[in-house]
Amino acid sequence: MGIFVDAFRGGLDMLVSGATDVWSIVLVSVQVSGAAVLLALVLGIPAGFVLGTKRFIGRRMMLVIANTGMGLPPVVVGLVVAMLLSRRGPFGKLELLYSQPAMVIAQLVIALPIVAAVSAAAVSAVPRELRLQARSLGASPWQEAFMTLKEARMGLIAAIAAGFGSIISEVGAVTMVGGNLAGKTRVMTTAIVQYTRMGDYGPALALAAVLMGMVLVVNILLARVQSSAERFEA
Amino acid sequence: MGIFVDAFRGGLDMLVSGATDVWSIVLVSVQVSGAAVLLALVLGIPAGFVLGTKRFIGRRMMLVIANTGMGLPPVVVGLVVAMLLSRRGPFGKLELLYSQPAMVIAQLVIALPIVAAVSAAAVSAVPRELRLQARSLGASPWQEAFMTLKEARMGLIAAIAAGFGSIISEVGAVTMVGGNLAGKTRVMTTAIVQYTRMGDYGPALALAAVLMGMVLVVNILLARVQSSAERFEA
Amino acid sequence: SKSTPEAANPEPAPVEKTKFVLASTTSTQDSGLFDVLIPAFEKANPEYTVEVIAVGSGEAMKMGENKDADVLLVHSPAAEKAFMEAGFGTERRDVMYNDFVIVGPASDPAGIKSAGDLNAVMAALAKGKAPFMTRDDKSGTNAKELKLWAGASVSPTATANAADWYLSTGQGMGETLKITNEKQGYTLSDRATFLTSKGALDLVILREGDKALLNQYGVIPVKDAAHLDGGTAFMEWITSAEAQKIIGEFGIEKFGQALFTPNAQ
Amino acid sequence: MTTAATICITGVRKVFKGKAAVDVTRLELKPGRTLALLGPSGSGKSTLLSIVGLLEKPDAGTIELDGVRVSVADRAARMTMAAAFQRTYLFKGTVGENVAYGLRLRRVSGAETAERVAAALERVGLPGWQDRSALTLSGGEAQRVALARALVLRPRILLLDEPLASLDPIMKWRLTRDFAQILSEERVTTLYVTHDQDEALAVADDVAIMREGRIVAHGPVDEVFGLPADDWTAGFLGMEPAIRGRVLETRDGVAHIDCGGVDLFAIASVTTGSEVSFGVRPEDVLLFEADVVVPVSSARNRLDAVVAEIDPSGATFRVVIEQGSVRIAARISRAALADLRLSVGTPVQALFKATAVRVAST
Amino acid sequence: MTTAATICITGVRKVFKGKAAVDVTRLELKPGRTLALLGPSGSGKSTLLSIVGLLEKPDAGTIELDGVRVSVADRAARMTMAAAFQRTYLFKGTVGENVAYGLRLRRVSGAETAERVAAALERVGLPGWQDRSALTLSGGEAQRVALARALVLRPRILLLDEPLASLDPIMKWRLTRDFAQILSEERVTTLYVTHDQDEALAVADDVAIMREGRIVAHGPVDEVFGLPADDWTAGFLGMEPAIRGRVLETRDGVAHIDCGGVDLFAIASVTTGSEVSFGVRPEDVLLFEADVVVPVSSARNRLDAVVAEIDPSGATFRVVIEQGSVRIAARISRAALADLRLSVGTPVQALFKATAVRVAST
Ligand SMILES: Nc1ncnc2c1ncn2[C@@H]1O[C@H](COP(=O)(O)OP(=O)(O)OP(=O)(O)O)[C@@H](O)[C@H]1O
Ligand SMILES: Nc1ncnc2c1ncn2[C@@H]1O[C@H](COP(=O)(O)OP(=O)(O)OP(=O)(O)O)[C@@H](O)[C@H]1O
Ligand SMILES: [Mg+2]
Ligand SMILES: [Mg+2]
Repeated sequence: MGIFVDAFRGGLDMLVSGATDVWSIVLVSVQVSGAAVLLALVLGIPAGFVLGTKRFIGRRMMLVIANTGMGLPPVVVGLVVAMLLSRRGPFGKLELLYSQPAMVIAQLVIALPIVAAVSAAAVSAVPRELRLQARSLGASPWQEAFMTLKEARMGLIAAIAAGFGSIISEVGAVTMVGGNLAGKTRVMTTAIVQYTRMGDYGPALALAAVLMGMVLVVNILLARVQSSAERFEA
Repeated sequence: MGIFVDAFRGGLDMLVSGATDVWSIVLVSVQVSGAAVLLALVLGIPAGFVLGTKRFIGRRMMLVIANTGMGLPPVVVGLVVAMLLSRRGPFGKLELLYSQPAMVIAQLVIALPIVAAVSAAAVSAVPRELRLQARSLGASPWQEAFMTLKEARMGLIAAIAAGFGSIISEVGAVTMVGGNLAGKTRVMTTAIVQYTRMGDYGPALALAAVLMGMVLVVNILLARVQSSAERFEA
Repeated sequence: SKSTPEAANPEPAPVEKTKFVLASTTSTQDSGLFDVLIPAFEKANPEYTVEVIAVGSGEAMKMGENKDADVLLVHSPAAEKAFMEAGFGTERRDVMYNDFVIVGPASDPAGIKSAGDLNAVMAALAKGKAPFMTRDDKSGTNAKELKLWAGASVSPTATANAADWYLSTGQGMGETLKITNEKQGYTLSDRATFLTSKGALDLVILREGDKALLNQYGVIPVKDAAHLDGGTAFMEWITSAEAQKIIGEFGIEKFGQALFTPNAQ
Repeated sequence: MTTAATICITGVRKVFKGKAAVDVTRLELKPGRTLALLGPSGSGKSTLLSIVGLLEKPDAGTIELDGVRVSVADRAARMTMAAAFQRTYLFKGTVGENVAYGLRLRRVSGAETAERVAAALERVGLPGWQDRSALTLSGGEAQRVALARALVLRPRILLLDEPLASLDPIMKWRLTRDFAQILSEERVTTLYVTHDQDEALAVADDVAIMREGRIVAHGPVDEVFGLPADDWTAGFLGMEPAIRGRVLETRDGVAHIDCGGVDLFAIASVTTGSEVSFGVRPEDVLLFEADVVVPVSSARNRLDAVVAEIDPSGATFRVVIEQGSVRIAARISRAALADLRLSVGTPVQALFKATAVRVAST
Repeated sequence: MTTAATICITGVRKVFKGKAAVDVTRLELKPGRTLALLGPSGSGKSTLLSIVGLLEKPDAGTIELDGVRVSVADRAARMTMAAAFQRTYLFKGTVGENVAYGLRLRRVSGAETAERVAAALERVGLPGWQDRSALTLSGGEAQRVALARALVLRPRILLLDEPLASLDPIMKWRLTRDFAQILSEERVTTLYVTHDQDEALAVADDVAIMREGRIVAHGPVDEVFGLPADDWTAGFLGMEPAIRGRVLETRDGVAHIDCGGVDLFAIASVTTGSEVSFGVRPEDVLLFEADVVVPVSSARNRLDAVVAEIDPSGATFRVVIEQGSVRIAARISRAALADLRLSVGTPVQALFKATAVRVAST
């Protein structure tokens, strides 16, 4: 295991010494993935609610699309978004390629199907009668939806964790559309890749540890909500 | 949009003409991801069942770990697996680096938390009484679990789709541990990346289309199972 | 037809074949050279099969250190020297070189085309009129770039507005060229990669031919590697006349000019 | 409390897989009255309740609330109602949160909510249960929480689908009495689905009986229970079907009816010569041995009949007796059955008062 | 069918949040007999049922099946049982699949499964419903499918938690009669939780009454219903509590009992001079106006009492009368109530036979 320990210790030293501007990288990660995850939740959870509760023509097709979307290779997303935003592409005028907004777009495309598909499944497990009961007590459609999401919180948290996880850990697409520009679009994952390519496994692992620590903290917070539902169970 | 159409048409021509040995790449993808997904289901679904139905000490921690695992950056998985399998690493003797088994291991590590976390959420939505009812009719623990999974099929299919999607579309880890060796460890995603790097957007997009087609077919099949549950609803 | 990443190696290898790992740079692989070189090697040495792992020069050498590669084909002379001195390689031989070019927008806002020598070019770039993309990945290209700055006694990161013009991509040549294109800035590229991806770029060669822009590739079998015999055989073959001839002709058909100049002793 | 609400549904149909679960030409919930809805399992009671509650869209027909047509989209209309379903569904959370749910939606202040929740829980026999988890309640406890959750809203319209089915008799009767009082005092218009005729009798003003989606009987409790509209309804209510006869004469409000040679007297305003149908409630029929001399009593009707059927019905027995074409049932105790030594074929005397005969013109 | 099963639970406790939901010293399900379990909402009936069914692990105590100690881990023991829960849970799928579930687990052949499923569905009044979705059934239909799912297994032990709660009276009585027949013919040992005393009376051989987790009364139906063990049980069963008296003499099997000056006669083998408690079933008590001359009858007991209480109880009335320390209830019809012009304080004569008095030594 010496190979790990050595590498890791070296990397940690480097991060702590401030030789690398770790915190700017972390900040960019938080900004980009935070924005993307928020958007993914804002769009994906309502989509999941509709897919999980309503019956309409094309619903099954949309479920297939969402499920398929979870298999969308991030590099393909990156490629397509890059082509769209490239100077020669249709949205070239916006000059968005290699900027944070571009990364947010790509990550959103990656996380959206996950959030939508998993929350659709979660919401569909809430008995229809419970929704009718809420409605019969005066709930508006929004209040009814909110109640349903609360009932489905275990699955919903899994959806959020999966969406967040897919985004924060993603590297292919953000590299392609962000360009890994130091201080601008370099995020934790792209920095990890860079260190790896440079053979600097130490900082790579140290950054990975920082990343995992962040994910862990987020998930510990999410777990509180998740298990708050179980307080009431037998 | 000309940029897309041209690129795509060129790529398709290339694939159809057989100039590239697409099918060997697809075959490797299917072999590697097929094996990984099977293993992930075999291990992840039972884990999800236990996490979703049993109450034991450490369960909440394990849920947090599973949720955090969904945020494990594939490149970190790749890096760690590569270091473990490296000739200097602890499992160097096995000479597994840059082989399909190495890729299967890495993909398994990526998919397992997703399958486990999402199926745990799905299974936990099945009322405990339904399990007791099955038990009271003579179900063995296995039969009870099977019934529970069947009841949770909507969420379970989402878990499978998410796990499969994460694996089939992954590129960072497979590149690191597989090495993108033509005919051996070159899979669709690594080939796409390479074409992209070479500026050959055409074949990259065409391969991406093949990949998405495959994922789509799998998900259409899964959707049949998924919506078979809805046949019985109001 | 375009070059493809697939090696024409349809027959399953006979059991007695030894497999060894060649770690090389992405730029070499992306140029398509291995697609002709490897089959030729395997034909000449049927007892071997080669697995090419394309990574950055830095990682390639790390693979050597870890004995995950049996032979390296890299272009980072200073690092190669250090690698040899640390005792990781059995020997190092020159294989070929290609040359670096400085590319940028045709409008050439920094005016490097008309600048005198390379030092003047670097100084002009350091004025920060347009972004300069550095690969910043310890690759051979990156090493060469840093050498050029040092030669001109410029420390780009120390300039006042470095964050605005000296952009670190941390990526391969192809990606860095794409970013350069989007930013309509400058970068240092190996000729092969530039020619390969030129079609998608609105960039032109602004400086070429300067002596300091040569890019020397070396081959190093890794000491104590599992398949050192294969690595050594590869070194012997690639420095042979037969291989040197293949290298000298590679690219003529596609680009109208050779991408590499063989120079094995 | 605002004025009592009226609900009128017209031409309502709901079809599942080609079969009409509900097919109601017209049904009115009169202001401030409680309508008990009875019917066999699967007759469409619950479906009708969710249509009236604007929860389920009917395939055809209209629902009018106070004369204004309303639909599932009318939230304002739904806000005047509250429902407790046949199968109890509680929200994850505490009992208190469940009961407070509708109040919170109505932005009732915290203090008032706490007070009303406490009162509602007290009313259903669960005082101080606010902090208990709603997911671990027993069947009857859960059902009472669901009931409190609806009652606490003081709705103008209350929709209850077998609200007391899982309760023990003591609790059931306590709540039944409570209900009857609240519902009439507060003039809540109520649709009350139940399987228990006694409960209906205690709570309801009106009764409707459903059969295969249709309303086959509808009217005030006494009328419907007193004189089943047809053979099927009579059978469903555990009664003998109505008997047909001709009015021979009417004097002092007492109609003298002839049915195939048997003379009967009823308090009814019917025209002489008209065809009528009538029935007698089993509880109102007294049986005597055939040969005893029955003392003079206020019972105007006396039959010399024969026992046709004896069925145990819970703790009592239902004895059907026949004289000619007149067939009526008597409910008697186990002791009486033994004392009278009844078996099929035993001759008996049956006595019942003229007021016990319910008459309807045909 | 193998021999009938015996289940004996001893010292069983189940504690939820510090409160014992079940705390039973000893309860035996006798072979081939049906034990009706009654008790107020939340008294622990369902919890006890899942402990007996080896579904829930008790915190303490043992369960013996045919004298062998068993636990939740004993699948073989559980395979001899089948249960239908209070709240119906059906599996996603068709009605047929649901009913066939246990048979498939037992690897019964397809043909036999189809046959038995069809028969079971027929028995619960849902013939040919095999292909209907189990998720869209009405409350009563679902309950019957759950019942069929348990019955189809022909278990040695049947655990039913209010199996008929959502059914209309007709269906309920049909199934009750069916049950009584099947259970005794096939000698199925049955635990039958119900809130309906009439149902218990019709189906059960033995009765147990639970209160706050404990069994407060247990014995053959007649005994428990005839003579409530204590005030609480009596109140729960809607009866007057047992009356205490002293045996003055016993002759020809008839005990002459004195209770505070009132003389009563009962058929009972008790020793002279002993203290006894006794009760009279309300159905067995006949009331007469105080001043009429009651003809000679087989009724040995006559009280000159006063009406103390009148409660409506469904379609009939419960009238409590008092003479000195003797307080008994009579169930009478609405007609009788009117005829006798009863109100609280009215003097009445009450008659009941010596056989109607249930006696227990204290
Ligand atoms: N979604 C549905 N799809 C198909 N049939 C349905 C659906 N919902 C209800 N039904 C059928 O419609 C009929 C009426 O159902 P409903 O629940 O209204 O009956 P009910 O009178 O309430 O019966 P119960 O007394 O058993 O509760 C039933 O036969 C039921 O099976
Ligand atoms: N998991 C649990 N956690 C806490 N309390 C519980 C739990 N399960 C049951 N109880 C409580 O234990 C008591 C007994 O419950 P049980 O379901 O056995 O009652 P029951 O006699 O079946 O009542 P009902 O007639 O209302 O169905 C109830 O007060 C209930 O609230
Ligand atoms: Mg119903
Ligand atoms: Mg219960």
